Amino acid sequence: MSELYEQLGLTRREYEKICSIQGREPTHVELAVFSLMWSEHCGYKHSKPLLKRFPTKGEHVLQGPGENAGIVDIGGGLAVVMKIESHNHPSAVEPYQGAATGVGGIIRDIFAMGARPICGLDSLRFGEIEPLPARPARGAAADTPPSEATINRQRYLFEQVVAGIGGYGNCMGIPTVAGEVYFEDPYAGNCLVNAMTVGLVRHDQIIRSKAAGVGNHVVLIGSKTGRDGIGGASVLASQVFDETLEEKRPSVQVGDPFTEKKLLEACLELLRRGLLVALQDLGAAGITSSSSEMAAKGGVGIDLHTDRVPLREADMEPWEIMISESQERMLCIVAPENWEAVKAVCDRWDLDATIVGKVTDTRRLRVFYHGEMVGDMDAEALAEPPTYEVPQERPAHEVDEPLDPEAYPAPDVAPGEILTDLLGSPNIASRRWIWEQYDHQVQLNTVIGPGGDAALLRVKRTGAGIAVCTDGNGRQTFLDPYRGGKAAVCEAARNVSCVGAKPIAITNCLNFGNPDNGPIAYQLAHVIEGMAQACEALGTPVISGNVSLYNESFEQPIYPTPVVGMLGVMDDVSVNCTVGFKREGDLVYLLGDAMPVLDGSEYQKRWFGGPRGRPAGRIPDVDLEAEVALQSLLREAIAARLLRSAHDCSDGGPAVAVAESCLAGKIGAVLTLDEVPWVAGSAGCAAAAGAAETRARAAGPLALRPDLALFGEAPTLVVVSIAAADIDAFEDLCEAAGVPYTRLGTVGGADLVMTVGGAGLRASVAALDEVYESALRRALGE
Amino acid sequence: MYRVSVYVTPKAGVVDPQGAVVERALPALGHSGVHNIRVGRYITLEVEGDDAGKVSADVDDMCRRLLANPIIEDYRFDVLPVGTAAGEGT
Amino acid sequence: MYRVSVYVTPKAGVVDPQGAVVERALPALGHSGVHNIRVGRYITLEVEGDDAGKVSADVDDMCRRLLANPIIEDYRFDVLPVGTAAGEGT
Amino acid sequence: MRAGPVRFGIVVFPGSNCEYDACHVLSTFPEAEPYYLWHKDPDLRGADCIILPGGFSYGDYLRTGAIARFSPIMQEVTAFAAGGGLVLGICNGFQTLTEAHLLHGALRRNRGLRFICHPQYLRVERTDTPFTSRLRVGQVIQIPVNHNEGNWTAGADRLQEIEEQGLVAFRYCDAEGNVTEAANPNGATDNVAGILNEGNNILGMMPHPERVCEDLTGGTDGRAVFQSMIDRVLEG
Ligand SMILES: Nc1ncnc2c1ncn2[C@@H]1O[C@H](COP(=O)(O)OP(=O)(O)O)[C@@H](O)[C@H]1O
Ligand SMILES: [Mg+2]
Repeated sequence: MSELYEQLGLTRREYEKICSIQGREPTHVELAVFSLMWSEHCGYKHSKPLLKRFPTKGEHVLQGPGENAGIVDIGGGLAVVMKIESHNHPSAVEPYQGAATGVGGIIRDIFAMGARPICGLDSLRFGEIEPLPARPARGAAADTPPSEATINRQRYLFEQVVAGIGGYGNCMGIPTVAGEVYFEDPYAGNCLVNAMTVGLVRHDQIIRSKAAGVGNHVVLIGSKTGRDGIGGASVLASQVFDETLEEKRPSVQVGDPFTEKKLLEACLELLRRGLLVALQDLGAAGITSSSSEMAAKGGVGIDLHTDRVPLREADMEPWEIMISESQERMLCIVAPENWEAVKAVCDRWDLDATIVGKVTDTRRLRVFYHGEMVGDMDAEALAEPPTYEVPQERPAHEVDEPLDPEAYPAPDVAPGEILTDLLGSPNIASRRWIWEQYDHQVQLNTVIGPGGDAALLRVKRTGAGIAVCTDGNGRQTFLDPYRGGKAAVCEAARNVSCVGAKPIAITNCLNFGNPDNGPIAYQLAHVIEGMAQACEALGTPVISGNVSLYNESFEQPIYPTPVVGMLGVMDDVSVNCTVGFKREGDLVYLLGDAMPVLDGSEYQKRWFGGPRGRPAGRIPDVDLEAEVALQSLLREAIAARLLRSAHDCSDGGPAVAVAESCLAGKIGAVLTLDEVPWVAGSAGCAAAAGAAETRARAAGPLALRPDLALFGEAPTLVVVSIAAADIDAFEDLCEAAGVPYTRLGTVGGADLVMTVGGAGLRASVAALDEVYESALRRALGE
Repeated sequence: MYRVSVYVTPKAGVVDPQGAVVERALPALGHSGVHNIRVGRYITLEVEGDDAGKVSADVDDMCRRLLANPIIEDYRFDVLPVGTAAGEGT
Repeated sequence: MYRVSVYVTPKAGVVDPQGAVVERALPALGHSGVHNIRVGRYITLEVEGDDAGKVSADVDDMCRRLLANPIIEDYRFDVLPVGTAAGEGT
Repeated sequence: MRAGPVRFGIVVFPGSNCEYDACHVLSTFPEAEPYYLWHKDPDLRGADCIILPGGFSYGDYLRTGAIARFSPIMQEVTAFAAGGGLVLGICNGFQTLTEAHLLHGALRRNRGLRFICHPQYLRVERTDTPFTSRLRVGQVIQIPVNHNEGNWTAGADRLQEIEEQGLVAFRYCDAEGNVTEAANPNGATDNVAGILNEGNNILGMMPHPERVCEDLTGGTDGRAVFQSMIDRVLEG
């Protein structure tokens, strides 16, 4: 046994603790159960102390972290339920099924709260799917390009993951309405697949996972149990069953969205009819984690009879049954008098429903097999693994100073060429290839679908709007985790504000490398600090989330990648705003004056980052005050119907933002950036102390190098357009809000014309469209 | 030239939702007593060449990389010189 | 009990989109000279009973009505008493 | 002219997922009264029209629509159609109708082997039917497609006869109404997007008219289909 615990990922001290909790050596079942419940995945050993930093309360919050998903009130007796979750490792092994079962898992978390899922989002990261253009690198000369095999593998992963997400979501009748994807070298050995689901529930239909009522039945509904994905315990399997390894090997999870759709409908029907005391999905560690959590939350015990669990493979041992991760199963607590009715509903939906245990007053999870007790554990102890605080160490690559532009002279090409290059970058190009594989319309709530800054859904009953998006830029976070974490929250909120909604809460997925390493521990802590500060400033508490650690391949850890899922609401969904320029003669403005920089930008990556596209420098810090002011202004202006379009400047800088508004509107514009009174962010004056100085005008108009003004990146910049007749009203609003604004020019014509500092570009919108729309296909070799 | 038949099946132990649904549907069609339905793929192809060994090696490569997903599926195949009617596929 | 293997194939003359895509993908994997790829289904099942004739008739009915679509697909099947290892499937 | 609401029975199979949409949209027509029919129901409860909605009945496993077709309610639908009742199959409903041999042909995987969800132009081929009377011949309408298996083929059925009898109701086309290969999203033979039975009382179509019945969510071109059905029932 003493070797087994190590192979199960437990330390000697943890094992001793288990022995002392049990008062003896644990049984086989107990060791399997403890090892999983105390794993990083279920137990959050490294992240729990850090997550406490997140603000989790707010006037709208009905349920913060700690449940299957978080809940916020949106008025009218309705609430939104949401959560995001990673399925990175399964997707790296089997991308279609890994992604599909990731979607299936997060959907179950949503209807486990009683909500009907109304949309899904997906946030993806892969390695490069095409070689980066060969250009002289700065500071990364030693790099070799990724191999052809690596690139082909990334294409395969990407195509299969997209197909898997669509395959599951489409079948469920849940529209996938937004998401994001980045292709960066450090994800080549460890792709990220984060799936988010948003649900809608009436307050009086909300259910939780807290078990109650001694004597109540514990009922398992859904698929039969097999040896699926017996994750951390696969070692256990090999240990115990050497001779028959082949047959007993845990198998890769395969999604069955059809069964999940029936499960969804059946659970919602059971809840509508008030037949359940508590409900919980089976996710990681299967019946083990769901039953022990239900018991711990309710301060009760649960007796489980593993021999009653319907099996797909006849000869499963109790410990295998306890930790199987077979998909499409739910656990619920049912009062005996309701059992017949529950059974009838499940029969009607052709679903197995089986009484597998009962609620007791023991506060213990007791496991039985044909009447014999094979495990007996304190439910709370299972839910409370030891936690760790790893000494943090600042990563060696971090620098205090931004890049010196002198060392990165503008390439000797016309700006138009850079624009074309950026629009054709897999990180910027149109995502149509992806979202046309997703049903993004079913349920008929999609007012703004994929392709905008945020998706916007209507609430049929109230006419309100729900805006959602995900954001997280690993490159930026790598350069500065604190600023990157902050920027991720701000960008997500900005996107939601750009459609006219008020950000009210976030969910998040923290994707990091091995937390036992000091630099990773540092990044984790600093990202959380940055996110927390942004959440506080924006009034968006964290209501749920997920942490995925150990995302490393042999060569390197991934970029530290927080993914923020933002929720915004608006009273009248019909008063919204989209990305595209609308009409000839409309006036284009830039809101905000933060100076775009090379550091961490897509421009830097592609033109100076070498064959691996390495980021360099230090990203600017978000000025939270300016951010809040800008976002309020956006919402006010949209509500007053003053904006014809709004689009935030992110990857590719102001020029790409403007180009995207042209592309979305199929119309050109004639603009100049010469009048923008750029202000250096704090990155530009790292030495400067005090907010006043930071905001001080460090450079007058024209001081910025043209290529940086066009393609540099900075937070808190938004391109909007208005009707010419609204000039005064709009500018008054900006003045009142204290938001810097600059008129850039006019919408119209077939070309995008931009000038800055004597340089400039002219490109036909049709030609840009061709590049933008074909880039992903081209990168995939289609 | 060779005529090749490839049989791709879900690996033992891997969930086969299709098989499960078909199994559930059969009683309504009046067929009871049917179990263990697994739905896989049956792929036929013709391969140029005159070296059965090389064709087998090629087909094996195709199966591994394209026709089957070895992580969740098993495969096997027959290679028959064209012209031989006997045993085709079965 | 009998073990049954059903082979469903796209009818001759009906375009097979899956086969076409596979055929186009193969050269990039270094496989040339492969033609006429048709992707069908391979279904295995176990049927209770001790009368091979009746089992065959039953399976034929399942195929006609459910397992294959006669408008675009052909089918054939083998029925083997369980216990016979030889020829299973092929 | 008949009085009273037009009753639309919307069949729910396990795995259907556009039944709520059909119901929601029909409730925006003052003359319509939508309600759900469960696949195990023994009767149609006085339906004037039947809708087989989109979705993934039985997960689309084996073949789309292959299992749904054996649901008890399909016997009722078949009898209803034989008596001239109006049946509209949308997407998965279309697939089910072909599997049930109530419409010609079969629907295979899309040519590109990918799921597709996008706006699609259709050319109206027939207007002398209960489903298209509100449209003009040659009119171009925009209705989204959303499917993985929409690649219609006449199969062993005779394509020529189908065309000669004019059973094609809609074809995929470009914005100008040209029926071209480039405008064909899935490889369907003759760009067929929707077909009728010989009695003109059953229509199957891959595009989703219920998705374009409100301006807020993408357009109103789909309303003509439902309005035509309502007209027909009311005019008797
Ligand atoms: N990054 C995070 N931010 C906020 N809450 C988190 C975060 N990570 C995990 N949580 C919360 O911790 C709990 C356990 O998460 P998880 O194990 O992913 O849930 P489940 O068991 O439902 O899959 C959930 O309530 C989740 O919302
Ligand atoms: Mg859960």
